[in-house]
Amino acid sequence: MASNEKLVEIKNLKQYFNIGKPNEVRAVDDISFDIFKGETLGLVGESGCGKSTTGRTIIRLYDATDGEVIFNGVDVHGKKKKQELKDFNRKMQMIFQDPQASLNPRMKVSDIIAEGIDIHGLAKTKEERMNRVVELLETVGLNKEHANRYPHEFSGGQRQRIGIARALAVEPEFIIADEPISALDVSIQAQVVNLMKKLQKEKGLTYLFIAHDLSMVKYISDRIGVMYFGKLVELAPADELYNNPIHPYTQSLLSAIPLPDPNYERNRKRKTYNPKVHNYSEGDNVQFREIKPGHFVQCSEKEFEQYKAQYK
Amino acid sequence: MKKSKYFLLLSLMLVISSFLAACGGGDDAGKDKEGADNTAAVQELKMLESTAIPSMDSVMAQDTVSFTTLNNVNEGLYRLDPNQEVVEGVADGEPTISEDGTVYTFKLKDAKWSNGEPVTANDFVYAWQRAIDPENASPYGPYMMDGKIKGAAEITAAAAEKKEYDLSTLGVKAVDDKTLEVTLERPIPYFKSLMAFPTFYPQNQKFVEEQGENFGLKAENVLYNGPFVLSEWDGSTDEEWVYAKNTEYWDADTVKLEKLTWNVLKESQAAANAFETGEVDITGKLSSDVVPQYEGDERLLNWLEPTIFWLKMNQKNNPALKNVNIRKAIAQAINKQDFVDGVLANGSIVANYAVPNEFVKNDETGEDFRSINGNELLPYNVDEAKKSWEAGLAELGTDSVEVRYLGDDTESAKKAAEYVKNQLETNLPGIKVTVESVPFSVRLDRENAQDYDLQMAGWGPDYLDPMTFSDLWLTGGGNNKMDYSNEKYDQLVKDAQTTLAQSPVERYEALAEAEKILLEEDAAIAPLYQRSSNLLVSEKVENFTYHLVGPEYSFKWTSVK
Amino acid sequence: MTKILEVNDLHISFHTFSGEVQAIRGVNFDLNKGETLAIVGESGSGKSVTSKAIMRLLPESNSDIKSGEILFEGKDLTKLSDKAMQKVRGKDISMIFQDPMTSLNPTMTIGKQIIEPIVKHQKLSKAAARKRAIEILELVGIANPEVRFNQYPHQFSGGMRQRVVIAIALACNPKVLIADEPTTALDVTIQAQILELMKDLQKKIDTSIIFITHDLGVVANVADRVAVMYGGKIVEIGTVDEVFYNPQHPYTWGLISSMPTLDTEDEELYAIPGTPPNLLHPPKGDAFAPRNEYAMKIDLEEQPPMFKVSDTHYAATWLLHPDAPKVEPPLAVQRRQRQFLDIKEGK
Amino acid sequence: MAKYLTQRFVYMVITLFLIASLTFFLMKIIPGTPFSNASKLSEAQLSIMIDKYGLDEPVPVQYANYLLNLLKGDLGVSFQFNNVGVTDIIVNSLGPSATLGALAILFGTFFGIILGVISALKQNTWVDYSSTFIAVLGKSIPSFVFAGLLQYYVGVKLGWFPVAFWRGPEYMVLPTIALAMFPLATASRFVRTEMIEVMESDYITLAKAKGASWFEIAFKHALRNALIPVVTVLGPLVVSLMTGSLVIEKIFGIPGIGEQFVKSITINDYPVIMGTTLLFAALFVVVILIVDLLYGVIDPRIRLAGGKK
Amino acid sequence: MSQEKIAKEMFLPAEVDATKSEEISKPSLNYWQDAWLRVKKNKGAIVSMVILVLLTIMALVGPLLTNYGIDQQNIKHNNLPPRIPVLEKVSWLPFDGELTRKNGDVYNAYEMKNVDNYYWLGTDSLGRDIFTRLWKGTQVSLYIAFLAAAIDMVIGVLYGAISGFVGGRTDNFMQRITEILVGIPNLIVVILMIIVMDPGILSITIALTITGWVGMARVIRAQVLKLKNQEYVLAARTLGLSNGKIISKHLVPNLAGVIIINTMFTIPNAIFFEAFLSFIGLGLQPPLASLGTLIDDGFKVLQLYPYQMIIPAIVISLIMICFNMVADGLRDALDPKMRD
Repeated sequence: MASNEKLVEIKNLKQYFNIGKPNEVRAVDDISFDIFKGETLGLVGESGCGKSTTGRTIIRLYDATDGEVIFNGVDVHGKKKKQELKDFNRKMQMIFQDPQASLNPRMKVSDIIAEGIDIHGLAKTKEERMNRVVELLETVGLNKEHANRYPHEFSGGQRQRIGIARALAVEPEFIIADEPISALDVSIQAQVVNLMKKLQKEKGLTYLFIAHDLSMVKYISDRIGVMYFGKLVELAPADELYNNPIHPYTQSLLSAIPLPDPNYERNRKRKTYNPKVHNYSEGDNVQFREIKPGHFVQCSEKEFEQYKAQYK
Repeated sequence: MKKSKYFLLLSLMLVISSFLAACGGGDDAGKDKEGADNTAAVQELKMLESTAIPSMDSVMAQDTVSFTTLNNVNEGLYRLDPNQEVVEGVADGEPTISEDGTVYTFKLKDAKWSNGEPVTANDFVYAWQRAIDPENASPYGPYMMDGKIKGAAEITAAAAEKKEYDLSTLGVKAVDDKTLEVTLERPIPYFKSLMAFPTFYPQNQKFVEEQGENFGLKAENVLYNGPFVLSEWDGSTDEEWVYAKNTEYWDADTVKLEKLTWNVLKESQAAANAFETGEVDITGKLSSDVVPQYEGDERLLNWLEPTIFWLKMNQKNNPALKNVNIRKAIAQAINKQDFVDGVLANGSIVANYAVPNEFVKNDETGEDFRSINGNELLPYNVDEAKKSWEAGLAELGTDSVEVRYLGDDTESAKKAAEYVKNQLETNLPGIKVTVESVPFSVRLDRENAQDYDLQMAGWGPDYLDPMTFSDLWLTGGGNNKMDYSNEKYDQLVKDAQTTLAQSPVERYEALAEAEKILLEEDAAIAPLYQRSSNLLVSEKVENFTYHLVGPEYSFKWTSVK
Repeated sequence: MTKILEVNDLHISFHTFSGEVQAIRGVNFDLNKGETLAIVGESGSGKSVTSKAIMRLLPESNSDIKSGEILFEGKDLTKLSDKAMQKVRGKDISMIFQDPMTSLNPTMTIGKQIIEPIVKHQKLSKAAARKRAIEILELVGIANPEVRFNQYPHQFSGGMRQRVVIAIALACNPKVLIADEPTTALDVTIQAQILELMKDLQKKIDTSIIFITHDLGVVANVADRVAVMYGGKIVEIGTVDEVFYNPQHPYTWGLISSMPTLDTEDEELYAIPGTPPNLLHPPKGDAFAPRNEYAMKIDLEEQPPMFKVSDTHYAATWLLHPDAPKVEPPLAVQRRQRQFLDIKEGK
Repeated sequence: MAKYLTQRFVYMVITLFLIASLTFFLMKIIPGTPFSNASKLSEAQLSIMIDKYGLDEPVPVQYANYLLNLLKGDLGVSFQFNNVGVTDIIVNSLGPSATLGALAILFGTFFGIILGVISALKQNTWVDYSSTFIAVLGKSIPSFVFAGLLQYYVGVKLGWFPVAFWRGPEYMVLPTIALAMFPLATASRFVRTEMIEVMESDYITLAKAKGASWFEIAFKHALRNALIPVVTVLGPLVVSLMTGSLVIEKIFGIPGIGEQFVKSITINDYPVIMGTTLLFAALFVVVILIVDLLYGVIDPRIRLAGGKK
Repeated sequence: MSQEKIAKEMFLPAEVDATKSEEISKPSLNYWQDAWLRVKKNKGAIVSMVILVLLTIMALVGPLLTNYGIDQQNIKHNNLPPRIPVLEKVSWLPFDGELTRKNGDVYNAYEMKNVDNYYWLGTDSLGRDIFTRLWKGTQVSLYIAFLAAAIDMVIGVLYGAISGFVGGRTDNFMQRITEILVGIPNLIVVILMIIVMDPGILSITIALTITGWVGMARVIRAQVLKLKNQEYVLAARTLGLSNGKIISKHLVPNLAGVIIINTMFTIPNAIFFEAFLSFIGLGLQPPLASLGTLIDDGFKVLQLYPYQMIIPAIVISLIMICFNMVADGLRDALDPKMRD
């Protein structure tokens, strides 16, 4: 399970779009966190908060506006040689949200899965390649009959598993899962989540699990980060976050989740969040601060003292 | 938000209302709908033309529509009558001609302009000087005058070299208000008929100068001295114009027709349709596609035009065409009879000659020019053609000849091209014809550059004399453009122009001899057919008058039954 | 309790490229006045089709109500003329759709869209309708309703739009409101607001709600009764406590235990294996049988009838047949059943 | 809005400048002479005429003069008509063409929209099939064939309408129908496709759920939304009308600009060709601008975006 | 209740293999096979396709079926109406060699001209066999159309793909160019180009394509913009696929449908435009024929010899209708929105 070895360090990452134009968007605005080897870090927040952008910037689908992503001690961004990039691509992979859109409709499942194998030359013969594909299919609970089919013949859950197989094909160390289950039916979500957990155990994978479904995130994650408008407002171990949410936004978010428990629901009280509550002024040094060991909150110095007192 | 919405609506409204305004403009034209089925007594007719009137300035006019209109609303010294005879116009009686035939003196009638001013000799001098004045760059002035009226060619040449020139050197002067004296370069037997041509019409100096830039632009910017006036004409883009009887005309009693409405309709089939529905009483000239529909129909009026179509064979580029046998072979290999009967089928006739049939008669004998040489010069004869072909090929030392065929891109010209190509390739083994159909202006351009081998071209006369055809083929002549040169030919034509000018019989014989040389000896051109004109004329129209040269129609004598 | 809506033995098919899809295969339920009935199920289970069938909004060209009746206040909606049905829609029964981004006409002002049903059904004058519309906008929590009235949908955020859709649906105080996944496209915090709003309004205008969703958390929050659909049929129906704490159908077990609660720890989630049935060729027996680890031979042969568990609780599984062996439900369900007993005792 | 319009205007000017230049140089490449009687003119006379029209100047000088005159709004003088300004020719012949074009686009789009709506609402019934048939026919039969048939059968045989000329409303009927067939067909196909798509959208379902009648749904809710994409083809449609009107004007003897254009091409009347080209281009860019603005009228979302700019 | 009759053994646990429900019963179909199945359901498109194939075959072999050459003239046999052996006996078919005069008289043109030959579709004013020329004309028209469509396709796809894929400033610049190009009425450019170039098939084709590709470029650009942000393209990029490979493996195959549909609509437009050019006199060089020139020729004698226009008009309309129907059918079949 989770170790103390840092696999990924994100330092002051910024991702702005339309820089300098009136419609400039600060999708990711100066966030820093670490991901430890073998852990699952959950990233939650409402749509548009920048959690997906964070994921995509880490894997270099976007060129970061500023900041560093250090993977295994090497900065991923900045100028890179082709081979370096290729190696990096092998070690870091992504699972996408939309099982419909994430598979090329014109390609056979075997070719989709083997794409990474081909790019990185992981199979020497055709036979080896096919064996590898079948192996991967079986890993995700499908079988070799499925290899010659096209994506549209599959259900959503099956497609998502194909997507996972594709990511696994290059034997990555780190997988960014960008809302991998939010487009799936409830009964299918569990299949995918179980599969991911199983794979993590077997292969020692590290996950960045991006989602807006908080109960599932809590279940799968070791630690959870909460994002709000491009900023990371709180980061803590999963239980700690749920039991002692500190940032008012986190509190509001947690209080809004309905759970499949009528009794709980009858008694749930929703908290609202208004950013004005902070009442930050110009000179306030709003920073990500560690309130308790492993529990970080975005706050000003004043708040920091206050929170610390409150959650002793 | 709201404001911009209304702004948009407003701009849309503007666009639409401008359309509607234009629509209203269109309505104006619909004033005269009565008359279509009125009784025959009403002296009104409707006729079609293929284009609008480009110019109502007789000096600047250069096309048949302009000439026709000028002919009906204005008048020169003489005009042509329904029998194509020259009859009096503004001139009072016959001119006095000097011994050597170079000085003509005309007496003028008491004719009036439509503004009431008299037509004077000075009006002629003014108009003719305007026509030759290089400032105006009149297209027809120098063409009609150079080499004919004394001093004309010198003025043009001086201007081209950017030298000084003096308009008063032109051989025309007003002896008094009613006497006009014209001095010619040399005797011209057909000079009187030339005076019916609109370029030689008078113009009222005061009026022209008053109007300045606007002269001839609209109905009100023109003065009339002819049988009609233009009562409605909105300028060169107006596709509907109306003649009304000119009560000031000296011979107004002869004129029956009160009103003639013209419309532009280019498509022949549409014209026939409009004729069928009674929207027009006379169509314009119909294309040959429509004519067969009216085979045997009394309303179809058909006459032979003095326009010949021939293949010009350019001797400049293609060595094969320098060979007379090859030229003969080409000229004789085309079955013209089949072409005029089958393809044209509009009354056009086979032409085995270079001067048209039913064109000019000898003033003395009254015989048609064609009666001298007949219609058998260089006729269709496959056997002869093949013989000449073999001989020609042998002389050239080859067994195949490639020629480029240049023609217009009109439908009928294309059809002729296809036919000629097929005939030549069928009858002359080893010939390959490449057809190049180009727009008219391009064809002229390439003719000038002599950039062709065979060229389908037609020639229509501007005055009633065989010379308008014969002088085409003089060595270095302006219209030769195919490097044809024969001293004998040149000499015969020169003689006809000079020494024989006053002896009609010998003159015609010389020209006929020249024609024989051109065709039988040299096969310089391959004549194909003489064109026929066809138009539909309602039964109620009486004395519809057409002409063979210059203006196409006269309505002075026309009436409604 | 009065029944306001009754659906009896509804069968609906779609005609597609590939053949006849039996989307609804005999659905029975009723709706009481003032209650909220939640219909849960995964996509393709037929929950949306059922709701659209009630409104008669299925595309005429390729859908076919094969049999069954939909009784609203005693009259069969399936037999109404188009005209008569138009009078029911919007006035007696109205509907909220899943995606607030697409369910408003982009080229019409918000105001016009709200006024439309008011003018149509309540025969109010334009001015009166406008007043009413502004009232409703205020009611659904839209600030500045006077200004908002003249704005277009694209000037509203997702949550605001859904409020507008609710305003349109409630404009004529309908007796039944069908909410088809009204919060699925919204973020959790907005979802919470909308759910509160709906519950609040339901109290105010005393309407009955059919709430269609696949989110069990939402169901637990809003429903009085719950119907679970699978493969075009209702497989279990009961009060919210009965279905959540004492589920009887193996599919319901699967659904409930496949969702982690906040105290689900490291144990593996219960996952229903396989994929949902293809209703182009529905299985002969119980549609769930191929994925059911408790399946019995009869499941493959014959469709189970509704077995009564309590007066309010029915489930369509052969496991409830007296001859069926007793089986152990998944752990999570067992935990819930213990909770159920506590609740009962607590009562 | 103002900024947007300015930007559009700059583009329009650039486009027109490019077209003007392109036409100018093309005219210089085109073989042939503008003097229709060139074969009769002596060389001395020809040189006088060339001098008069400034055709002997070096091409760059001619180009500069041309642009300079263009700036002054002077399009030059026609070769075919004596002393007649191109502007006058255009002004005089634009009326009938514009009227005919406007009528055809109104008639065509109006009936096209109706046809499209009906066939979308009655999808896959005989109504749909027959309107599809009409549309395909309208798109497939060349306008000149259609015009010829109309003229002969409706004009001559039936005698319902005048067969030619441009004198009043009854004269506009046949050419309008002939010209409107293509826009009608195009519009109806587009409206049909869009309507079918719009009719499946959520807000139409919501409108149904509100109890709106099919008529209200079709015309109050769906049509406007279906028209948004249709507006994009309006620009090309206007062009097709310009294309079509050349032929229609020729067949029906309408004194329009299309006929003028073709004629000036065949006789190399450079100033008229260039003037007309510029006019067509100007009309075209203006039409495109109008279409874009119409877009805003129909679709409030775009209006906002345009306003922001 | 029936449950009483149920045998006890029915309640024994059944052997259920849940993975079985993951099996896919349908035969495996790739995109094209699937599209083909859809097209097959569209009777209009299939019939149109068959007609188009037949027309294409006829365009190739038709001119060889008769004894007459394309340019073989026999003026004595000109303007003969259609006459076909056997069918001429069927009185209601127009293949009996009879013509109607303007006054309503019916006469047999073959008897009148003493012709024994059979001209299946009659002859034109130069006595050429229309059947032969019709198919030659179809051949030429199709050739022009296909060539124009092919050039459009190549330029349009390249331009659109580069513009969309590279994006940024390049895209902006290229878009400005197309905007200006769109601002030029293509009719004018086409006419001017035809005047400037030597007339002939090639110049007509080039003139047709000179602005025609813009439409294709716009569609392709829009598609590329959409596709390049599709998750499967992103996935390929995270796997380290090069841009070139992304284009060839992921973009091009997914653009194929759009390209085909667009091309299918370009072809009839090109045929139409060629016919239009013929009509205003900017068509091919004689004696070459296209459907446009044939119609134009026939139009002139419509009232006298209606068959001379009607026959090519039917063929051109048929081609147009069929291409439109096939294009419509393909659009429905290839459009992923239509998937059920």
